[in-house]
Amino acid sequence: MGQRQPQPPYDAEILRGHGLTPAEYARVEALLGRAPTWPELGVFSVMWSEHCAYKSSRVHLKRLPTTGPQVVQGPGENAGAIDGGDGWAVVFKMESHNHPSFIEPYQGAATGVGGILRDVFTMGARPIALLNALRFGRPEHPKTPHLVSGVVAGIGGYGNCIGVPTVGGDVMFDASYDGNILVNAFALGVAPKDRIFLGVAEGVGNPVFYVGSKTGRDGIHGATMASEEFSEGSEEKRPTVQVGDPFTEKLLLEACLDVMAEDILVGVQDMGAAGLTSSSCEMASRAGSGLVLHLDRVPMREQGMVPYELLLSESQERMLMVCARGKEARLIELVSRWGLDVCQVGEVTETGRFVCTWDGETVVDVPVAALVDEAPVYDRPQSPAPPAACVEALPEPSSVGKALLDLLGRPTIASKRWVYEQYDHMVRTGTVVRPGAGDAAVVRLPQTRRGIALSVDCNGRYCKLDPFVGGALAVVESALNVACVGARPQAITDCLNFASPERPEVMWQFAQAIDGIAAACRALDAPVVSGNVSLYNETNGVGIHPTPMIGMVGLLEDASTAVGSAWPAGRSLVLLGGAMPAFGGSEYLLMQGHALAGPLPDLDLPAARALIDLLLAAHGAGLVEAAHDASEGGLAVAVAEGCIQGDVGARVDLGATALALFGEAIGRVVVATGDAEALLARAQAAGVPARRLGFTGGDRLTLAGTDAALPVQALRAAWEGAFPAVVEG
Amino acid sequence: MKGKVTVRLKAGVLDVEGKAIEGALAKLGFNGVGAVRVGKVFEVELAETDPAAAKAALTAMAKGLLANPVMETFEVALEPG
Amino acid sequence: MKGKVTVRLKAGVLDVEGKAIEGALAKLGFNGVGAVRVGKVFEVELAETDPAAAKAALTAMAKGLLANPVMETFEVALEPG
Amino acid sequence: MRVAVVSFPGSNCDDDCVRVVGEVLGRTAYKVWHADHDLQGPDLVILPGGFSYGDYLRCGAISAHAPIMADVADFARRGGAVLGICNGFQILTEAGLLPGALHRNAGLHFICRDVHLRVEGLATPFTAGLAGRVLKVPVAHHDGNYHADADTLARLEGDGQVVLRYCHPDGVVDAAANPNGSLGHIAGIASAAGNVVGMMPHPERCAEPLLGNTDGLAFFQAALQTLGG
Ligand SMILES: Nc1ncnc2c1ncn2[C@@H]1O[C@H](COP(=O)(O)OP(=O)(O)O)[C@@H](O)[C@H]1O
Ligand SMILES: [Mg+2]
Repeated sequence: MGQRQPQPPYDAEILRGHGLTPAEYARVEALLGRAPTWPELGVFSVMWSEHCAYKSSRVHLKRLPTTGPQVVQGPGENAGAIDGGDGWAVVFKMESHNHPSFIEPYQGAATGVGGILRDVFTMGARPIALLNALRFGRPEHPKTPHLVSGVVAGIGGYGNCIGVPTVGGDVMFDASYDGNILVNAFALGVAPKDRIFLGVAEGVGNPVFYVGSKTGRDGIHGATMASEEFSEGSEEKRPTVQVGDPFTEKLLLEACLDVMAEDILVGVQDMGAAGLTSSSCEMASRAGSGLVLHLDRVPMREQGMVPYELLLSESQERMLMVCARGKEARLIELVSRWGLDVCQVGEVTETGRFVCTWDGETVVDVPVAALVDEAPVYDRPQSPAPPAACVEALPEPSSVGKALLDLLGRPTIASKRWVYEQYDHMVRTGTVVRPGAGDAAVVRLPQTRRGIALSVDCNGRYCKLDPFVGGALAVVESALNVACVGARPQAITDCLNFASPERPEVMWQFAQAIDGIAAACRALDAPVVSGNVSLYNETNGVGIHPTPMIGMVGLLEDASTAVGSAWPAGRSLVLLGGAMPAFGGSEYLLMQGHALAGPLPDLDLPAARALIDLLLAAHGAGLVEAAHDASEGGLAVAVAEGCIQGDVGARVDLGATALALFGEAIGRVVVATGDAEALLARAQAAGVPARRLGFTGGDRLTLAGTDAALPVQALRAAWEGAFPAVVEG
Repeated sequence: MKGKVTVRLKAGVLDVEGKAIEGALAKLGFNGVGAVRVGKVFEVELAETDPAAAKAALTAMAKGLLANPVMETFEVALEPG
Repeated sequence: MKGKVTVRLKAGVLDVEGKAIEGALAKLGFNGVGAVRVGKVFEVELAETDPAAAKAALTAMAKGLLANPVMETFEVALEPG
Repeated sequence: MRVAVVSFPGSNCDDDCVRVVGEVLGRTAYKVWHADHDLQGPDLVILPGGFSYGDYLRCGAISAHAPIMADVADFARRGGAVLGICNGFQILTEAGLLPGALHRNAGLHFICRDVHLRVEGLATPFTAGLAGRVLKVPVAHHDGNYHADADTLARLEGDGQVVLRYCHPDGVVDAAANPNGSLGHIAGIASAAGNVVGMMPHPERCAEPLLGNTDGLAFFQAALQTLGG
């Protein structure tokens, strides 16, 4: 091959560089009966990485509920799918791009969006909505403004250009993310239910095609990088950054959908992390087949590339397609119309082996099963984290009005307008509830009257205090958000962001969070259809709060009935749900300068279920004109946000203590209604605690029993001003 | 004094814009055009009159703001005159 | 042969990016920075070997595509070597 | 009315325009491929929004050279009605079918939000009968900052070619209502003859009750009236 490359035996340094332990490497040799070639070592390294093999998480993920009548495609494929009605499948998934975004915020976030979109259109679905969940360090951390601007610009840059609306998301700030930000991107698409495409390499002799951008040296070892914790040096190491090209992805999207409209493909998979290697191995594994790739045929961007690089490159905007024999010419014709590279790089074989050749010489010859089924699985040791300290009481604020304004100005609570106005959230003319307008976004299901509601949520502080309760509350909150707009929660995708699984405490958090999520999903009949795990989110031994992000999807029969969270004037405000607020993990606690402490808000899953059912029944009866769940900042903040959005005042009695006003609980919704009596009667019949809070009207928010009588304008100034101040100083 | 900072993408980094321009030039009938790479020039007016100090300032600006060290390289120069 | 087309905003056109950079440089503590103007450089590989013809081709590319005469001026040069 | 909507590589709003004309207004709308030379006898040509060629180089610069643009120019020269929306407006200026240029927003960010527009100037196929109206329409762009040299600007103003300006809900035009810093708070202009119009805001995004706003329909209805049902 003309290029010098390392030969076996490989030294410890090389193996470490490939993320393989001595025991794992011994297993590779045992499976092969020989030492791996250099490209084979690369292939094992990525296929056995945490990112591809889920080696620390797999034993736990099994405990998540994944079935239900609504599920069309559960976990295991490129994305999950549920039945959207009227012959449609709704396809969605969420994925992390945390480490790349910390190194290069614009490109890291952009390629995160590109990757999750490919997961969705690989299934034959046209993407119609994007969400993003972001976690940054302290607002005053010197890196935060740069990271926020770069990530937001990158998400917008990609989604806007490809023409998929970014309709919602979530942003929180916490010191635990100072050295490890989280960038989780969610994409949702729709496909005819009977035309979903899977990543299978079936049919011996079928040609394998490479479609899309040329391969360069981008992000080589990205997948192993994503599985390693940061150390002091890694900012300097700076691996070649993957650059996103949304324009090419738009062409790829249209070309794929053109191809998928005809009977040409047997299977298809995007080249995501670990590129050509993982896409081909996973497709062969699912079909129980083998695959031969002629690497010298891969379209290359740079000169002098070698098999190792071609196999590991993470160049973006590429797809691998298995074509039905006889349809090759049509495939080439359809793709070429979009000006993209398309070429046959291999065939499906019956050998069960992954074989790569280079100028006729075999450079990789490995059983697919060794790469996929034999990948290590660890049930890593766990040890419970010590229980968090609890605050007995916090001082009452000297002025409730001032405390409320201060809370509204906390970047985690403040308006995210600065973010979502940089995202095109209206392209495709399907956005019924825009970001900032409701508790969940609503987009229409094309060609029907139906609507799809979406929300992403997770409070890492709650998860840090108790990962079981925190995980369950994330599911409950996302379900409540979806129910607030009037949609029935259907299913979730998750993105499980944790620190190093090699620390028993983290592993315990992970296992607990899974159990909490599973319990909530069961209680709410919302199974998990897809997801992603991101481990090793820690720097120099300091980990992030456990952050199992939940993306909930719900459905409305009639999208035009969706309601927002802006209070109309002259209505009653009614509180539904009796969850008991607490100071633990609350924004109020931290605002007092207190360290993170318990006790956590209540978790009562049957009560959450009853609340959701009540909300939907009341919505169906026309009793809900606007609804907003109380989350960060508590009840007073929830009422104030509805006032700001509706540009109307209110006079309410929320109680006069800091706990009643600012304590947090997940499981409380404020509803604006024209018929409070009827709503209260329904609540009583359903066994859901409810009470009248007051009325909307005028131009100030008055909290009975306190000094707070604040002009809505003042509330707005505090709430709208905080986020730009973080980023723009 | 007037200085100039030229910022270019590092060699291995995909130049998406350059690629699109290559395609457009070919379609417009320009033959024999190979790779196109796009960079930026920042022309900065400086109060500084000492050339060495001016160059040092430009380098600091490039490192601190104008270039992204993860993906880009830069070059500083002083304008004659 | 390698050519270079440098494109700049015309003098009267407000350079919004340049203005933002001025502000950012000041915030970073760079004193004595006057106006900042941002331009683009296109580095083009050419099969052409005759310098005059290469310059003519670059000029045609600039006029036809790379620069917008409403807002921009351009300059062409050949890279030494 | 037959409406041709041109699809360039990277056009994102072509389907949205087809939908308004076809499904909301019940007229004929069809897409035309940038590389073809056939407009198929339209009464109206729309250059839609999006990121043709990724907005690389300059927005609209590469598309302005697409084969179909020769046909669009021809159609316009013969008096045909042409509407460029957002990226379509950028393409029209790059192709020289409208004067001036659109550059980076003064705030340097992409901006997606509702704005208000005051309709004025000469009667174009898209604004006839709307003069004096204030309409709420969303913008979604990174480069909507209109620029022209002083002479061109004076001519545009003098001849009534400025047809849309950013304003407050009450119609007052000032810098606070201008989302992108464009000269004269210009949101849309027309050719001297009035048949070619470019606008940054997206009327096709607010033409259905489900989307909470139908102000954008006014432009399409004006076209229906002027171009004969
Ligand atoms: N990263 C983001 N991208 C897009 N929209 C966002 C993002 N973060 C927040 N939003 C939107 O801002 C609004 C308020 O968000 P948030 O403060 O999380 O609401 P709540 O606390 O009521 O759940 C929602 O509509 C949400 O979708
Ligand atoms: Mg929230």
